[in-house]
Amino acid sequence: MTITEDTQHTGDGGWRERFDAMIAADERIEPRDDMPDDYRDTLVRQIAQHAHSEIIGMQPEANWITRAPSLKRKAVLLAKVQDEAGHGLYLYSAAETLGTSRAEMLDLLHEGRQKYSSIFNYPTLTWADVGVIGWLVDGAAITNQVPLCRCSYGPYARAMVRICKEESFHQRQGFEILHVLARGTPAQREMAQDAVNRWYWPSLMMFGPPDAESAHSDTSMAYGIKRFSNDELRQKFVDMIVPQAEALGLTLPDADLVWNERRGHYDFGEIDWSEFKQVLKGNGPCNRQRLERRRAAHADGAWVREAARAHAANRAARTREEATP
Amino acid sequence: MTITEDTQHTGDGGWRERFDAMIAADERIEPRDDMPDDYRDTLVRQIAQHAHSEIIGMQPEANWITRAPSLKRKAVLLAKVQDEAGHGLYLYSAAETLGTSRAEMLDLLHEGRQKYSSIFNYPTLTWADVGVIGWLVDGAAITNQVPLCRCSYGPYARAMVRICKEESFHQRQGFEILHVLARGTPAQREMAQDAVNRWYWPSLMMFGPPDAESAHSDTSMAYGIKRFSNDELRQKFVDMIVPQAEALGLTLPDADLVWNERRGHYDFGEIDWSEFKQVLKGNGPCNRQRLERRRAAHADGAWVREAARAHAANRAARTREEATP
Amino acid sequence: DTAAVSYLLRLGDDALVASHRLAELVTRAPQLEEDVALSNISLDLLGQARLLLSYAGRLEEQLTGVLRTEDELAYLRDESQFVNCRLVEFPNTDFAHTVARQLLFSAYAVELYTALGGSTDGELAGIAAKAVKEAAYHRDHAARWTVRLGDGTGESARRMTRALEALWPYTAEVFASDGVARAVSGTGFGTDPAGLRPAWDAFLDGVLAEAGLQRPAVAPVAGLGGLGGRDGVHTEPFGYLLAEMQHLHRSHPGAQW
Amino acid sequence: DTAAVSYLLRLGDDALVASHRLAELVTRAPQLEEDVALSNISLDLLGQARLLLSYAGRLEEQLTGVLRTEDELAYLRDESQFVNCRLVEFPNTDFAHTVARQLLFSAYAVELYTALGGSTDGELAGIAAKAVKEAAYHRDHAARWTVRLGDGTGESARRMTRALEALWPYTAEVFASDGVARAVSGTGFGTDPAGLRPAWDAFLDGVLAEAGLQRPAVAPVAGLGGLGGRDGVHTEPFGYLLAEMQHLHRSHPGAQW
Repeated sequence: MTITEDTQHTGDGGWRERFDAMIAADERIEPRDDMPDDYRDTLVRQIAQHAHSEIIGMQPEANWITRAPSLKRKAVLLAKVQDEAGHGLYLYSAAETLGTSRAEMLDLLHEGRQKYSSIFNYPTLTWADVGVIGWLVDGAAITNQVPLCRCSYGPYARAMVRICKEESFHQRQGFEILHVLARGTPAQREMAQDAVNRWYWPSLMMFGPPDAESAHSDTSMAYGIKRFSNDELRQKFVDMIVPQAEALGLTLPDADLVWNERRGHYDFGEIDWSEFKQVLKGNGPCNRQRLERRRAAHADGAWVREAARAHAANRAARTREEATP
Repeated sequence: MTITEDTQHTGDGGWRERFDAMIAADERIEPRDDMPDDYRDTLVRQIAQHAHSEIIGMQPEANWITRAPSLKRKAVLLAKVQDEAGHGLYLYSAAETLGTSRAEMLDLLHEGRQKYSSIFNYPTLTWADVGVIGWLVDGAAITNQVPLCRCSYGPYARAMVRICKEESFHQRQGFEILHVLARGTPAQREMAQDAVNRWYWPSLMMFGPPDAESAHSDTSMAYGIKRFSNDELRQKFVDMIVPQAEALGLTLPDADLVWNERRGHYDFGEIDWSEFKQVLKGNGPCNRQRLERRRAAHADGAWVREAARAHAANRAARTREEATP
Repeated sequence: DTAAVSYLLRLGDDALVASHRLAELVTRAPQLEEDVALSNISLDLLGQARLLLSYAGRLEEQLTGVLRTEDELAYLRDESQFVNCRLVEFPNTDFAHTVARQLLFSAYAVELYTALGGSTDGELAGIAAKAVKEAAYHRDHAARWTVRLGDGTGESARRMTRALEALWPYTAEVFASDGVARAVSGTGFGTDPAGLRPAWDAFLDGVLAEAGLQRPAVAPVAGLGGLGGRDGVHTEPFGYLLAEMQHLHRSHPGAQW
Repeated sequence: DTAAVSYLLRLGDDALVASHRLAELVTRAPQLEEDVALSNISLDLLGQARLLLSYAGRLEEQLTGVLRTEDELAYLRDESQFVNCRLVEFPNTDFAHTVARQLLFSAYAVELYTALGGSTDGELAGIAAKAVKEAAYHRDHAARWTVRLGDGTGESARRMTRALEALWPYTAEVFASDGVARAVSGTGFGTDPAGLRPAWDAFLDGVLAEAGLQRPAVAPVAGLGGLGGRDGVHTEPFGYLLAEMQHLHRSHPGAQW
């Protein structure tokens, strides 16, 4: 079911010139504006994937809510996961302005026809993983998303402003968890280092394949959706986390990590893209688990959603009856 | 579905005299023998209830298998619960010799139309409860069941011989658990005493209402199914556990418990029969939970049992095909 | 005094356990809006639990000279030392059970914190002033779902009926008066829950009528010599809840988080 | 030597965790005969775990001078110190998942303990001689159910197929060779699991053919830099299993039971 069935442009033939001019002038496209089909398609795909990532991304962290080691940390984590559900809601709404309903996008997710960020196919095995997700995974997400606050599509750009603000808060909380662990008992320190070891490389993969192999970047760049290339963002992220790791007293598991004076950036090791591709193909440690949890929640909730619809209909019918003299 | 549809007696009119003579001579009635309908009904009801008690009785103990505090205790408990499932199997078989199928009896249990021992409607809240169930609950069961080894119905009597042997082993294991706890840390000792406090009165109720109010006892006595009255058995039990509690160094929560030199028995306090009746009526702390677990296991297993039947039919069909030239 | 400490522990444990059961549902709700709502309610309850348990610990310290923090109270007590009512322990068997538990509990919480707004103890009155607003939202959320499910489909009405029947026997315990309740009521520190029942009953009758549901005709849970959650006598599922909640904390004795 | 200790811990943890998952099902089986059978298999595996972990503890003591008992190893190690394969951690999603897990694992165990019957270590050879008979019964039980479900109804075949697809990606890890495997294989203490795969494959092919099921066309689980259960890197459900298993023991440090 598609919310707007009419994807025709307004009769006026000059819309394409106006659209291109707006993009060139770095102005915001709004839902009422005419836009090329490939712009709409690219945006819907990207926003839906982003929304799916928020809701699937709740799972690895929710895995530790009931087991959080202090009530304060439990409250912070619960609030964070709630924020992610909220981000999912904004993003589905932003995508709906482009004419695709949330139900439709969820169906595509459940059928495995739309993706979510591959990072969430890794398990959270210890409490330290919660810290590392905040620090590295949210850190990478922010690096990716800050430029999206200037994205050419208004509703998406505005959603990203709000999301980025909350994400940077989450990143600090993750850093803080690790900071305490790194200064804690030997077991806590080991837990923190082990989590960093497991998440470092997957977090570098979050920026997607190297620029040479990236499929969608050209269109996205031309349309002002994407502002930096995968490799540029990845470099920005590495440059950010290296001093943070030093501050934590934790080691990033990368023997090739070294400051390159000439480039003014950190060099880093070669990423194992074969692992990335395997996880993307569905063979990661949690792909099946994540999707099954999502599908189960949706299926188990079907009778509830149906009851809510039936009650709304019952109530509407009663109101009409009462209105009848 | 009833296994034997013909409950008519053999043509010969003298069967009733023969039956009464066998009962009088304390001989065993066997499935092939003619028997009065009320004898059969009493037995089916009692054996089915006994079988149901074995399988519902697995639940309070199974509650601690995955959490047992040592691997040795875990193994002993697992073996015990397995024995109970085995007892359920013998008893359903014994009842089936009287013409009622296991499926039929399970349906009656699931519909709440046949009972199980009310003692299993109490929760096992700590590891010490596992010890107390062995010591007091199995102890009461043995007191009830030893006379049933001489019951007039052969298959039931033989099942009871085997069951009593295993039960007395279980009782010793329960005592041993408590013995260790009572000599353990203050928290362990407290756990043991708390469990005894909660289970003492319900275990006295296991012998059923006072003789003056007992509904089935007269028929059962006359037919050589029951050998002692509820109150006689209860007294025998109290006389057994008082010195055992002293050996454990634990207190039975009964201020009226005192040796009565004249009777040669321990006097004990007044039982709160209103509590007993409430639990019997379904308002005990676990009635709903026990029956729901049982029903859920049965319902969740329906597709498995159906698959087993379908496979057996498929295989039989293939065998017939192969046999056809 | 001792009664005040016991009383705060009861309120704190109720909130902590109720919060935990809702937290279990995060990522499992029937729709995304409910993931937000349930985690929000869980978070409110956790906040209440933290204030109440910390305060219980500080009052206890005045008696014993030993301070137990909110974390020591949450993570290092054994099951029999928890004094929450059994109602809040009930598992999320299905969404109807979750709604029923929240309805019965939050309708009580509204009356409770309304009364505690007039506590002679300033700190408790302050906690209550915040909690009563939260509880009103929780109650409204549960009541709206009760009506939706009761007046929804045949299946939803059946499920809601079954859930109410399962939980109702545990409501008597919530309103039971005992020494602690009478003591805090006497000093004006707290309130005797028995006095909250009429308003609760009236509210429930209204919601059930709107939902087209019957008040369940079930007796209070019996047995255990009348002991219950307030005496540290709980339900079997509660032990698993604590195992999950406490395992990590207990695995690292003395660590800071 | 260290490799022997690590090797025994792997075998012991496999048995312990496999036992635990079956123990969870007691009172939940589809019929009473299966309550008996599953608890029986769980008990066999627990017995194996106890022998293997105790022996690992004693061998470790020779290296470190510190003895860890079977209980210390079971109850006081953290998740990352367990070295069981991830296959045995899989929850009992439905009876088909239980059967699939038992089929894949016990078919391996039969080959494993057959090989270990020839261990140069007398104690391990003795354990293996007992375990191989038990594993043969476990394998037979799982194989018969695989055939019943595969050749039963449309639903049972679908469920069995789905279960095999979910678990198969975790079988590669069971047969993976590594330093420990090669070291114990070199001394004749143990065996390199890689060598057990052909016989396992042949057995599975036979059972699947009889059941009318396909060998799942799924890739081994990827990610985590190739680390897995043998490296202490497990699945998310495993943490909950340990919380439940260890909570009581950890709540009473130093107590005897």
